[in-house]
Amino acid sequence: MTFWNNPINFIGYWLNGILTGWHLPAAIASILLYVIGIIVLILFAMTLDIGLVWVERKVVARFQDRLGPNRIGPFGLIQPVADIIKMVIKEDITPDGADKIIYNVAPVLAATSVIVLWAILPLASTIYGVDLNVGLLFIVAAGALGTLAIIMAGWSSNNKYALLGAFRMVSNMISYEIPMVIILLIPTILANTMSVRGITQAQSGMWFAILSPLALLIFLISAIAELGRSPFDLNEAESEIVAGFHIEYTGMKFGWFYAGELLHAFTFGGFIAILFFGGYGGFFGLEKLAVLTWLNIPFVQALVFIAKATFGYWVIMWIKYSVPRIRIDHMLAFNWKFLVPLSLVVLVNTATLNKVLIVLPNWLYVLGMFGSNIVIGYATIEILRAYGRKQRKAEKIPEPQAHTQEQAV
Amino acid sequence: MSIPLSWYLILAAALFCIGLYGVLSRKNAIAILLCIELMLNAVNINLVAFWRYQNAAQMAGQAFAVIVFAVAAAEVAVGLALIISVYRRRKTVVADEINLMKW
Amino acid sequence: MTAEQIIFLLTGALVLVSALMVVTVRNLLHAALWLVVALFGVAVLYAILQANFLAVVQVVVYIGAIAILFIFAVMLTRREAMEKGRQTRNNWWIPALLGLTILTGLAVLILSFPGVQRTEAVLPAGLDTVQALGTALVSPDAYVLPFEVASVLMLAALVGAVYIATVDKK
Amino acid sequence: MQNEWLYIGLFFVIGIIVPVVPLVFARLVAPRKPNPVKQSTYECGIETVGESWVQFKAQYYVFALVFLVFDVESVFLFPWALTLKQLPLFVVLEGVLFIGILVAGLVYAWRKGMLEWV
Repeated sequence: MTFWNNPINFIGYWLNGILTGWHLPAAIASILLYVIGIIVLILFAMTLDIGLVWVERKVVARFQDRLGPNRIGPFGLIQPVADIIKMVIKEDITPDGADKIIYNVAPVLAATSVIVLWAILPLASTIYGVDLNVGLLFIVAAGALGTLAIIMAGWSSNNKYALLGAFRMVSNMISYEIPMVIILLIPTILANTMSVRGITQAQSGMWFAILSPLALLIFLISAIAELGRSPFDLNEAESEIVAGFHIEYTGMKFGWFYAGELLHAFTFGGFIAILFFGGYGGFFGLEKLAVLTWLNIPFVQALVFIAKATFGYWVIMWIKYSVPRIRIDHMLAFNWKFLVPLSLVVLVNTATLNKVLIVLPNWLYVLGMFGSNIVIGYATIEILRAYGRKQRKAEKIPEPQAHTQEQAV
Repeated sequence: MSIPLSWYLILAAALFCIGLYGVLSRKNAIAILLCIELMLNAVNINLVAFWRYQNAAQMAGQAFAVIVFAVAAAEVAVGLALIISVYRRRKTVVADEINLMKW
Repeated sequence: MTAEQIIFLLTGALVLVSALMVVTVRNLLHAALWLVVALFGVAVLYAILQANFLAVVQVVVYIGAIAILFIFAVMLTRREAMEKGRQTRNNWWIPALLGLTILTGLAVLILSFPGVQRTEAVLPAGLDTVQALGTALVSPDAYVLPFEVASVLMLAALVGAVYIATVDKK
Repeated sequence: MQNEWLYIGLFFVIGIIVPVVPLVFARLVAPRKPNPVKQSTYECGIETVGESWVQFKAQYYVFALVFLVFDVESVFLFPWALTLKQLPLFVVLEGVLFIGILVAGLVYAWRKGMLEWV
């Protein structure tokens, strides 16, 4: 074992040697090692979070044809630090009639529910917190704590807008949790495990994004809704209820809601990478070639993972800044009447075909899985099209015409 | 591996009795449902503890606990729907005031 | 006393204290949140018992769904006046006495039961408890019938609850 | 106890401490000059009328109800999904039956108009 192929255990053994050299009992030494590892991991996540503030502001500026932060430091890189200093030294206002304990617990719980996700996030084959055999449900469980934090914040602020925002946000989050949980079953079936690391390893030959592209699409949509980002951001709809559940929060308490949301978005980018794009691995067997064995070095894997997660995060940002907000009735109808039935169809399809086609040669299996998803997707679009036609006929709206060249001119 | 089984059983019994006290003493119908959840959880602790201390390869205890989850969810869904329905008509959720069928 | 026992005692105390808060606090929303704490403590107990699946399902189902439903119901039926007065019946001491009696009786029974000194069974190495649970739930000679009946039960609950809500709308 | 849950527990505790530290620090350095106007409820500058307790649509509750049923059922499918590889095709049919019953509930709620936001 060298530093390069197993850095965590290498450092762990080294530190363990030092600690036991001080005549600490073995149990206390190992707990101390856990604590050190956790603190390093969380501080890494927090540093990343600070970076994300800059990335988010810079990217939204580019989407809106602005420059974004550019005064403090080169390219405005020091801006997030200035933001944090500002938030820490701001006066912390607690509104009258607020339920003080719940009001103060809510932002901490919101941040914690995101931070704990990093416990199961595998950064590389040998760099991960813990390999839980119920990892996927752990993601959902952490999301449940986040929902609770939002309802606590909305209720305790003693503000109509906050309560309304919390109600909207919670009904949004719980509705979209259903397609998400159903879609999480698909990597479970394909990899035959719920462990996040096992799912990554199962994709070393073939990404699940290819075996089930529809699942990826549904997961992306429900992840965005779960994050409460635009187009599903009616929980904070500035034009209607000002900022939703965190309207009364100031200073660092608001900061934790904001930082939690950014880190949550990035973490979900990471989970999209893990569940559908092979996480730190998934090189289609290329890493076995002699010239490419460096892909197995943990630090390279971690970089690959961060790159994939950043791509997922970028897609989420891209959608956030390009699509307008959806009305709540449309949003709920879209979920219950479209996403839930579709995800159930995809689930049944995957469960059956995975059992039937597994006897075939590998390329036929992949082709069958991919093809069935395409067929389902096409059928869905056709059904929607027929339904739209029927609706237009009922309401006597003319059929939309494709613009020809002459009309455009 | 050093927690005696009795600790779990005593804890579950205490939780059950607290829930029982709540069910019998609270006025609000929603609070009564909350206390029923406590009692169901006490049962589940017992089931899982027996699973762990009997024969861990035999999943009976966990399977029972899963069924209890389903029962708890069904009970909450119907119970709260009834309470809200009653509240809309009679503007009360106090169990003593819902006495239409009392004689 | 081992570390495990200390963790168990702390969790047990947390569960019991928050359960007592559930049955005694006046504000119903606080009661619901204390219930969340108690349920989280129970999830920790499941984790100590190595029932991984149940530990996360406890959080997902109880905290993520049932507690949210309770909080919604509390918010829909709340009236200021209801939280002013006593939240318990006048003869609250009868249930308290009953509870204490039952607890004493159960404790005596439990401590006289010969099996309580049993130590934890060994988990067979390499046994994935979630997979084993799945096999138990779908094998025809195990619990496939309860599994399917549970789904019918949920269907009945959904239909019943939806029916109550729709009848009310008219 | 397994080490993995010990790790998660420690992670949870430290995950609580990390957000608390800046809040405590902010409490020490930030000014505290409360006054009634500053602490009043913010509603875009308009005086607050009545308590924050406005009547909510019961529809929020109905969606939570449908969610509860679906959440419990879909969580139960996870153990089933883990057995597909080892057990015969028959098991897939059991799961499909389970999902079919779930869909019946969805169809009922749909037909009853409970999925409409009115």
